[in-house]
Amino acid sequence: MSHSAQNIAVHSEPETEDHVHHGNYVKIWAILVVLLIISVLGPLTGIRLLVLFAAFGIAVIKAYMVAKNFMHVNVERRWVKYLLITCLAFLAILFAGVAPDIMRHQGLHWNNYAAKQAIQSGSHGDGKHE
Amino acid sequence: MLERFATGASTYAASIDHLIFLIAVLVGFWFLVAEVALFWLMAKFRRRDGHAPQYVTGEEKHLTKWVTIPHFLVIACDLVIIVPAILVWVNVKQTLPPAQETVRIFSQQWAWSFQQPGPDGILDTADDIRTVGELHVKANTVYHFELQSRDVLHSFSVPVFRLKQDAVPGRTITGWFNATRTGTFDIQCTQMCGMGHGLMAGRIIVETPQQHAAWMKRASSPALAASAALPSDTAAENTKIAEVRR
Amino acid sequence: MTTPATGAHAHAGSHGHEPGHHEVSFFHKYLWSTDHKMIAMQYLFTGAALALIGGYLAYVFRMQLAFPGHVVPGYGLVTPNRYNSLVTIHGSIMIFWVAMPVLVAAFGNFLIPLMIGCDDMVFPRINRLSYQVFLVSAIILLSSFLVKGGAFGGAWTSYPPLSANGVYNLTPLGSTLWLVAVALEFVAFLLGGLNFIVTTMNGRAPGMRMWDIPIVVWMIVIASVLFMASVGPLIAGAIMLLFDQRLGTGFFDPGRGGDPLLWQHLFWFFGHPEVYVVLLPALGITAEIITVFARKKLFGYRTVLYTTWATGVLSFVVWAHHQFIAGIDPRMANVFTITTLLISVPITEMIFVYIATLYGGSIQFTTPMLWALSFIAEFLIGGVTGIFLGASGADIYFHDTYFVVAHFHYTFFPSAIIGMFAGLTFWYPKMFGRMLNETLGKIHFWGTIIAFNMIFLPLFITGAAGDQRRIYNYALFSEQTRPELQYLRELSTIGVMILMTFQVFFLFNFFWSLKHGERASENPWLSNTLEWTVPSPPPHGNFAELPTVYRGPYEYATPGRKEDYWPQNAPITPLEEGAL
Amino acid sequence: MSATARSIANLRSVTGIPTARLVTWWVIASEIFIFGGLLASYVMHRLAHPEWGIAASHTNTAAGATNTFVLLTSSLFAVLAHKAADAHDGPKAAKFLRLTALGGLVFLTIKGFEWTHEIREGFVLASGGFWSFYYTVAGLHALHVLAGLIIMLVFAVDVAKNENLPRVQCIGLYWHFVDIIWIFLFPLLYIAK
Repeated sequence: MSHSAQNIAVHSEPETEDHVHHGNYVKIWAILVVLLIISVLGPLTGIRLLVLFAAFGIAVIKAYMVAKNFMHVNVERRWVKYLLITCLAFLAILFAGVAPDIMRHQGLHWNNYAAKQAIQSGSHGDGKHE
Repeated sequence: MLERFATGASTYAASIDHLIFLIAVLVGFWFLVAEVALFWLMAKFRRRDGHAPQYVTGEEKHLTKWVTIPHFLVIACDLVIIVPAILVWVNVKQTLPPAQETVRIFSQQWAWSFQQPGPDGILDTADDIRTVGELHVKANTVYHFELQSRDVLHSFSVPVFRLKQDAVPGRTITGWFNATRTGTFDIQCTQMCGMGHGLMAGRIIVETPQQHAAWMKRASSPALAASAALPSDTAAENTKIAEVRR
Repeated sequence: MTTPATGAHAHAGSHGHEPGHHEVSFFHKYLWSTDHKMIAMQYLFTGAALALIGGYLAYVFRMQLAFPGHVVPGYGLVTPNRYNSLVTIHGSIMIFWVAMPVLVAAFGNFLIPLMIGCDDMVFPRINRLSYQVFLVSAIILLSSFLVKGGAFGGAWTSYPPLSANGVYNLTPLGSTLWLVAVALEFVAFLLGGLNFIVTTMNGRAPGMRMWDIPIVVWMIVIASVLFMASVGPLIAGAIMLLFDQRLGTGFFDPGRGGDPLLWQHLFWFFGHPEVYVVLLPALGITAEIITVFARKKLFGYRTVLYTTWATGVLSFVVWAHHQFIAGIDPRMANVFTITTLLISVPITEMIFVYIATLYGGSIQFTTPMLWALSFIAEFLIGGVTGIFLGASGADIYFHDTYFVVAHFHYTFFPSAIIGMFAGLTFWYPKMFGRMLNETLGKIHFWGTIIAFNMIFLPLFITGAAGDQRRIYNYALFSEQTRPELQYLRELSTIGVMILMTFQVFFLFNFFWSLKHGERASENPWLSNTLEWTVPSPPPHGNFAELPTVYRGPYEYATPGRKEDYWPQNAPITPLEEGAL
Repeated sequence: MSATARSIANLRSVTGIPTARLVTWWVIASEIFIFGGLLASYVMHRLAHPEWGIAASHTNTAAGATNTFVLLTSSLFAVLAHKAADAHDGPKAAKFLRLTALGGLVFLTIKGFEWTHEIREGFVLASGGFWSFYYTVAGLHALHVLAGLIIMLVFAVDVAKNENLPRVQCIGLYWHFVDIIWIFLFPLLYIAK
């Protein structure tokens, strides 16, 4: 980045540049659909670890594939990637700060009896609070 | 220092006051340094004939030290504050000394009510003493309180004890205090709780063991129990307000 | 900046917006304009009008506190419910409808395109939409005073279950209107903020590197980023609270599987960065002013930027210090005490840099400079008292007392009000083409500063004496009815009246100077940044010829030059090349 | 915004990313926080309340899976539209855009049937914690789908005439983002039981 005056940074036609390389999108789509089928079938096995992976592990993989191949994050300017990662990091901070109070129903010198009652009464209903 | 503005009447009041004093000294020092530097520079470098401004980028080594050295000193001062602040916090909020007495505190729009064991010393029995707006406790006794709310958020605050804890509906929050001074003190609600927030006052009456025993005798005798449980002036006013709720 | 030249200069004139700048109707010129300067004025005047309303509310409840139970002249009797509405709407207005529109939106809109050397925002029409949404939100908020039950009175933090249930707050309509207004205001500032961020990233003049952007632009952009990142969870929370109020869900109702603490976390995850959203633009304005009037380069441009970023990031990990005693797990308080005290490090460093900038300067005490210096002096009080509240052990006592009130007014008043006056008096010549009267300006300055301290210094003491917040009458609290505390409350109220009286000087000065002030030249303060290279006020499209930037914004008193300033767009002449 | 009304600022590109795409990324970033806040709140409650699993068992996994498939496919169309736009084939890009919008429409239709069924069974917004989150999260997402498909149909008009082709990529980015949100909503709302 020089300070020379000749550098007029104006795009007349932004559309004429920065094309990405277009890969085989149908192939990506096919993989995504296969992953979807696995994520639906996985839970039918009933193995808890497998269910969790099928549900959330595959979601992460799918999201990664869409971001990488369809949104072209991999060939976008690098800071876009950093921006997205920063967003997720801040959300992780939010989660870490809030979860100790919300995700647990008992802590040091406090007891969330209302939530415990809700679990009690909800466990033998159909999940509906009347 | 705080004692000048508000009496301290619990075992941990002094430690909180000392912490506040420590912070006041440290931040007061930095405040003075900064203000003196500011006003001194303002006076020294005011526009005068024949004094041209200097070209200083702020990246010269011999000048940046004027910012970096205070910077590290501020970190040091932060540590000096963090450690006692946490120690006080751990003492007041995180550790519960073994209870000698336990009371239950209920908050609701807009009154405090209290439940404490009667002569049998056990909570949740028939002789429990329930009061509204007034809490009678013994001095020099470790009390645990179990704080609950029946509707919205409230905050149980006794300024002389340096005690403050929000009441959250759906939760029981346990804390402690140990009064060191007899007398009648204010209980405030310090969390916005609706129209009568400014009326949600209570009294905490710290008594000697003898006085307390006398009170308990009066309060738990069947004839007087009813009158003891009667709302005090405050609570009566609150009831009035509750009636005008639209 | 590697893109090819495409002859933008030739297009500069013809690329303007609507053809025919002359025959523009009043409606299109003042209300439907896409010109960033006009939108800035709209934000400025709306924010100033709301500041007067917020000030009036403050007058009413301060009168009630000084003379409880008496009829307040100009209002009437203050009932408990009305008192709650007054403090709630005062807080909401001052933060969301005064500090943000004036500091972020008005100055952001006016300064960013001018300072980075382009003709307008990247999305002028989204910019216009931003103001319109903002205006609607302000109208909705004010209309809540007129509905049945009155305006919302559950504090600006709007904690559920109080805010979620009309049975508890007794203002079922007011609370929903408040929530909708706040949510719309968030949308307005998201739209505006996106414009600020993208304009600054993409629309800079050729030659303007990251390190050549004036600090105030940086600060407004960083504030926009902080706002964008912090407000999302609260928008989600606002939707949940709205459903709780109107559609019978129980997100925050403990009786139905919800949790009231969740709102507090979502609110303060936004609420703390919001403090910096308001503070940073004021710090930026101060940086511009002290460099101009001390004729000094900023003492470490990069230091200021790094500390700003550090503050911004840290502001996301400190929010629970507002909740130390709110029922969160006490162990979490230790974490937040440490982070909170650490955030003081970059902020103090920034203030030190500002003070050090004066070193070796040649300081002119013009009105804007007085405002800028008083910002530093007063903000220091707000900063140091924050340490008491960030230290968990001390916060047990100070939480929700008037100490807190005094503390955050010592941060918000310098940011929003002093910062606003600093910016207004400094850029007034550029905005309106006339100079303000210096004498009136100084009378206004001293009156405001003295009155401001008179209002809030006593409140530190009443707070330390145990006065809790949001109480309309202390009669029932025997420890707070001590006469000396009442004297202090009255002193504070008298301060409010003096403060409001002195604003008359400003209003007169402002409107009188519009017509009769001395005509301003292009660059009355001999400043370096690009907005001073165009006529005052700048024409539609700003620059007759778009500038090219050759250097940073703070090259004052450069050795070897005749003038003691060096505009960012001045090319280096061969003569100078030899001298330097 | 027609090309003539663009500000010069809009035509500059100091970062090297065209302004429209740059702002799309920032919009996505702010949306991440809105959905993130909501989903974080949901996950916290969901993990702590086993009884919500009982409620979740009433959701229709088949409908959710079909909708995932529909959105994935429409994402494919969106990226194919981008490819066509890069090849300056406006009509083809417009065709793919409309197919994408059709995918959104199918998604909303399925969602409509699904919700009608659930509401008939008595599971409404106020039927308890899970259902409140279920309708709020999915409803907010559905609003994004609706907004996306309307914008896409509007853009398609210009694009068919070979005008404003870069917009195809921007609306595509947004659409993929909405797709990614659903990719997470599907297991969170339907599979975890």
